[in-house]
Amino acid sequence: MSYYLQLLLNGVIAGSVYALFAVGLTLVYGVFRFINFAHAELISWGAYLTLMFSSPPVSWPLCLAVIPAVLLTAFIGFSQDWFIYRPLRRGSPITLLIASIGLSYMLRNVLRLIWGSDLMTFSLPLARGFEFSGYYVTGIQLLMLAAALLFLMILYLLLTKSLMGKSLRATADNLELAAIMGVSMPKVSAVVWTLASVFAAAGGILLALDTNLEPMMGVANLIKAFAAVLLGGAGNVWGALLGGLFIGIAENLGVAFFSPGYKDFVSFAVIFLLLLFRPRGIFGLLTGVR
Amino acid sequence: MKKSLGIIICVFLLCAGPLSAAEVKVGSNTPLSGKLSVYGEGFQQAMLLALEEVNAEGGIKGSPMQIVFEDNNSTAAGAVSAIQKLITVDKLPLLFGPAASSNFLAVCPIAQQNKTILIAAESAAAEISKCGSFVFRVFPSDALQGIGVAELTQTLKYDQVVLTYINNDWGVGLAEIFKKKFTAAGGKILDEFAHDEGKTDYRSEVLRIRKSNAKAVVNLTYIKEGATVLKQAYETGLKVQWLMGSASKSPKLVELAGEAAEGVIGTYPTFSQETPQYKAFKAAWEKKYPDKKIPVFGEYNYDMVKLTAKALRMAKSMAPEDLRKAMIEAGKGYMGVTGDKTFDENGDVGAVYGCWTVKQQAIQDYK
Amino acid sequence: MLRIQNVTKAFGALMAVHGVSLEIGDTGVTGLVGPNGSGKSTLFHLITGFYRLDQGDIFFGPHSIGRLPPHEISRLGLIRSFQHTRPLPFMTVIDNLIAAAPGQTGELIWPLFLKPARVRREENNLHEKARGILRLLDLLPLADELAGRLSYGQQKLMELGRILMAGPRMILLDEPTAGINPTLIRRLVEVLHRLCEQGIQIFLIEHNMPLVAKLCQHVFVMDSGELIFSGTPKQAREEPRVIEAYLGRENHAA
Amino acid sequence: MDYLLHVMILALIYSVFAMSLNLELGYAGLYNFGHVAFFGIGAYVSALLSHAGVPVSAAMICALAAAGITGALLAVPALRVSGDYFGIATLVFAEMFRLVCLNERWLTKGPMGLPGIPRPAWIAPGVEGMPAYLLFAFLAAVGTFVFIRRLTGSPFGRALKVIREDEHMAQAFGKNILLFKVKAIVAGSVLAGWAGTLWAHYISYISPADFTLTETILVLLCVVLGGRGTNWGPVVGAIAVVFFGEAVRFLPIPPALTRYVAPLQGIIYGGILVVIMMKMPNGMIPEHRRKNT
Repeated sequence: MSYYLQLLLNGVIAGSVYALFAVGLTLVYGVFRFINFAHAELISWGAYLTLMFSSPPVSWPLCLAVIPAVLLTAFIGFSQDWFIYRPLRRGSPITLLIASIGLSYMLRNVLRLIWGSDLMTFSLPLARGFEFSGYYVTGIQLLMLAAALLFLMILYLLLTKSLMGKSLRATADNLELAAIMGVSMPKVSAVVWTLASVFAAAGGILLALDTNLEPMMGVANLIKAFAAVLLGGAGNVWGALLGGLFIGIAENLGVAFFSPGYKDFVSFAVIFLLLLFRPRGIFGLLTGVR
Repeated sequence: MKKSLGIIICVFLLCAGPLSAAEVKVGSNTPLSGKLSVYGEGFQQAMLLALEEVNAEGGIKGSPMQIVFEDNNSTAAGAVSAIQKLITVDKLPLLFGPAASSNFLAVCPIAQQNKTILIAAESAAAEISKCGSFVFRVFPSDALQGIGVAELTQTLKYDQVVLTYINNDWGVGLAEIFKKKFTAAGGKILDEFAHDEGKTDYRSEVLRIRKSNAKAVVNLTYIKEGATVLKQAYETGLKVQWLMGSASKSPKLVELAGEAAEGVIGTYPTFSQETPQYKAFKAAWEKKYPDKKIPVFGEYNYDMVKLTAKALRMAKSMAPEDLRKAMIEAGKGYMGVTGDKTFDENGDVGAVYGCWTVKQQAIQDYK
Repeated sequence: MLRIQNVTKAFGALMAVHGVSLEIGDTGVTGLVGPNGSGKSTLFHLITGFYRLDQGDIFFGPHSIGRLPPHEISRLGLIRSFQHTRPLPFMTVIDNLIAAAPGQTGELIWPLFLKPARVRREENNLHEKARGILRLLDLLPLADELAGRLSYGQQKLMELGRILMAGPRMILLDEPTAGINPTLIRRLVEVLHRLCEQGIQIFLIEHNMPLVAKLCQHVFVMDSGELIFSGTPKQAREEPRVIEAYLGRENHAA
Repeated sequence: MDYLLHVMILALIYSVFAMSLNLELGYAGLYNFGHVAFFGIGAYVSALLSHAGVPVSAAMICALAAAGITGALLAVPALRVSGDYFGIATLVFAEMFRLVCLNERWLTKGPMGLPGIPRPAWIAPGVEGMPAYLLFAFLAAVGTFVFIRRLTGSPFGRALKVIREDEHMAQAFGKNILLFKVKAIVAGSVLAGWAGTLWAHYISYISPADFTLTETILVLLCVVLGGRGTNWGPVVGAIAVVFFGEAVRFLPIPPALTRYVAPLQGIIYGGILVVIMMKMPNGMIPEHRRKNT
């Protein structure tokens, strides 16, 4: 029994990282209705920039290095929108998708140009996990879980309590209508991109702390993050969290029953089935004919 | 529009055209992008180091040697495109092959049919031996290593192990040979599973190892995956003897896994680090790339280029048959950084299998 | 011809249509009126299968259509329009019409390759038929224009043409005259009369009361999801409940 | 010029692949992000059967059938969801297919892949066979083009476009949209399988690594770049993508910078994609440039 509980615990923690990636995606998807492939690159850039500020010649302590790294990532996210997505917004979502793929290529290769393709690490001292009556959790894992919860909590409050959050949700409901109602689009998109970048960077930094850095680190997690978005219902922040957790738990529990070579298969199969039986996501609503 | 088109065409002609007779060119089909690029960069640096030395020694019969690098995207299709380009556009008679065995297997019939020499510095699959007379490799076949790991496991008196391997051509190929040899000798495999390439979270796999209560785990994997597994096993306090293969023998593993890598034992096609060749190589490397550790298989790539240069100097002409003979001739008794490079009838080299271990955060020979 | 029996549809707590029963014979043009939000369009969606019934049943001729998907209902000859125009803007007007024709052999993959002559013949016939309809609608000069370039009124007419291409026995029109100019309304009325003469039944939602009075032999009035009146337009104008439904709503709004 | 032949064969195979995706994406408006699965099924079935001793031509036909049947089996449940959800369902399906190929080693040899896939009997193996294979691929591409043009220029294609533009309208006019979409997917899958067999017998080696999301993105690119919803679009797009992908090899990068070659190529590749999408959002051959305008 404890075996399964430990698997569950692993799943929850893995899922909370997917959720951090998914939240940014779901905001962008909710408001602009396209899949931002370059979101993966915000994840890696967040991690690499932190590495840059925490290693020579800057050599700031990690908690300080995070600040400029996240700011710069937000700047990248914001310029993505300003220079590329905004001019394309009137086009079809597929055009935006391809443009974001191109952008993803560019950003990833700039990263490789600067830091190379080799693995990097923050070289933190190695720590044994904490043991709670037979269950193991590491500090960083706890940090990941806490960060995911904290960030989502803040986001939730921001979305429901502030005026900005309300206009953001209005935009997610209906872009044109929101524009007519006097929601300032530049403002909304600035907020969306800032939030998306901050979440991506935070997720990337945590992931890098837990394991290591490489240029593909973002892309490797993108499909699952996006599946979490759809599972939760587009634009739904709590949905993204639950979707992420769901995928994390499914794939880790799957290890008990299948070959770990099928680890991804389990999570994909769950996504597939869930899509068929809850076609609009866990929280999605069906819309009627107009 | 027309003007810019003209410029583009000119540019293409310029860079495709200048086959200046003054240079001796060979090609390299290297994974510079895609999932193997983590390794490809190191291979390339080792090759460039060797190249620099060759040219410092006067090049090939007075002309400088040059390597034309083609990226293969780490895919079979990319490797095929790259080799077609190297053979027919650059018209190079001698090529260094792609890294992964699967990619190598995709291109070797093309080289064989074009009578182009193809040399592998790190592709280990046993099947490569069957590729043909124009295919050589300076790296020993997996068949030898699988047996090596099984023997190591038995000498250490572990007759019950968990076997896990990276789910790619290298891991699966090696695992199968290991399993055959190990079970034939009476060993028992408690649990066997593949783990995915490129994941960041292997905690559940580690848990499965823990559940089997094995004392030893044979983990045939790459650096990144290996480091992550070791680290995450360490975090949960799992105490087992890790037995690993050659692909994870890298200072990078120790750098990434830290203390968790302590005590790992692995096999690898060995070569003495006491030879003058190795010491010279190490010194040269540290001089050229002061802040870079020697990459995995870097020594083989270095040897490959040096040996090729020797063969080119010996060759009567650049005709395929002459080059092939020169390769065999150059290999005979050639002592490189990685030992004896005498080719057998399959174009394979033999190997001495040694063991490595991690002690005090450094990779050492295990005795 | 169309018989609706005790049809009910709810969206959550909102009763959009509640226990509506009505019957339309071969009476020509029938109107469906009622204040906004009274459930008229929902009833149309229910009849044509776009919404699923909660309760009750609908019969078209001898067929029970209450549980059929929209395309099967359409194939029985019950064709509808939508409240807003829905042209296929990147197709020409004539293609818009031809696409609406039912039972085209060329829409099946095998005959497309095995019986090309038949497909070609059918296409030619459809082309002729479409031109005929466009002539009737006075749209023939615009046949090769992209549908997106037509005015709103012309698009409405084209949509009527599209419905005619489908070979209807009964037409459901959702506010056919909304937003078009009087000249085009006159043309539309003309066409509707012609269709009645050909024996095609018309059932329409309309807010323009004088037009309803002029056009319809019979009207049904709905309010808050329920049918409150059935009779001639003249009777409807005198019926207190109908007046109350309209005025009450207006007072409330004011 | 074997290299040129090789690039041309690749371009032709990709045109077939792109045309098949265009049938779904361009004409039926179905965002199939798992199209590579059918390419893979075609390749694997054809390769496995010909390894088992079935004549290559028969193996190819079986492969097409297998791709078509799988397409139908996927389409019926996956069409319950629409738009991006359909996209993600198909994407996930393709990954599941790849993982099965990777893990069922008794059948597919897993990551080791299947080497030595034979060519049709009348084409010589290896380099000598390249002109003949080029001809074969050319005929295959022309055949596919003619087939698709007939399909899309017909009432069937017209109905697909109606469905793409307005599903409710199509239903109101008696079109069984589910059936039409299933047919489009089956036809698209068969043709993708066709491209897959052409690929497998040409490259002569396949492994699960050939059928990843990257491949789907590449073919998506061919379609969108060329112009979705047009007959020539995917062909032009495929040729452009393949030739461009090869052309970056010839960029004049000084030897001193060889370490930077791959990232630089990647940056240029990505940059050009972005620029093209910004300047020509509907592709090189936009669909809605009709007569009388």
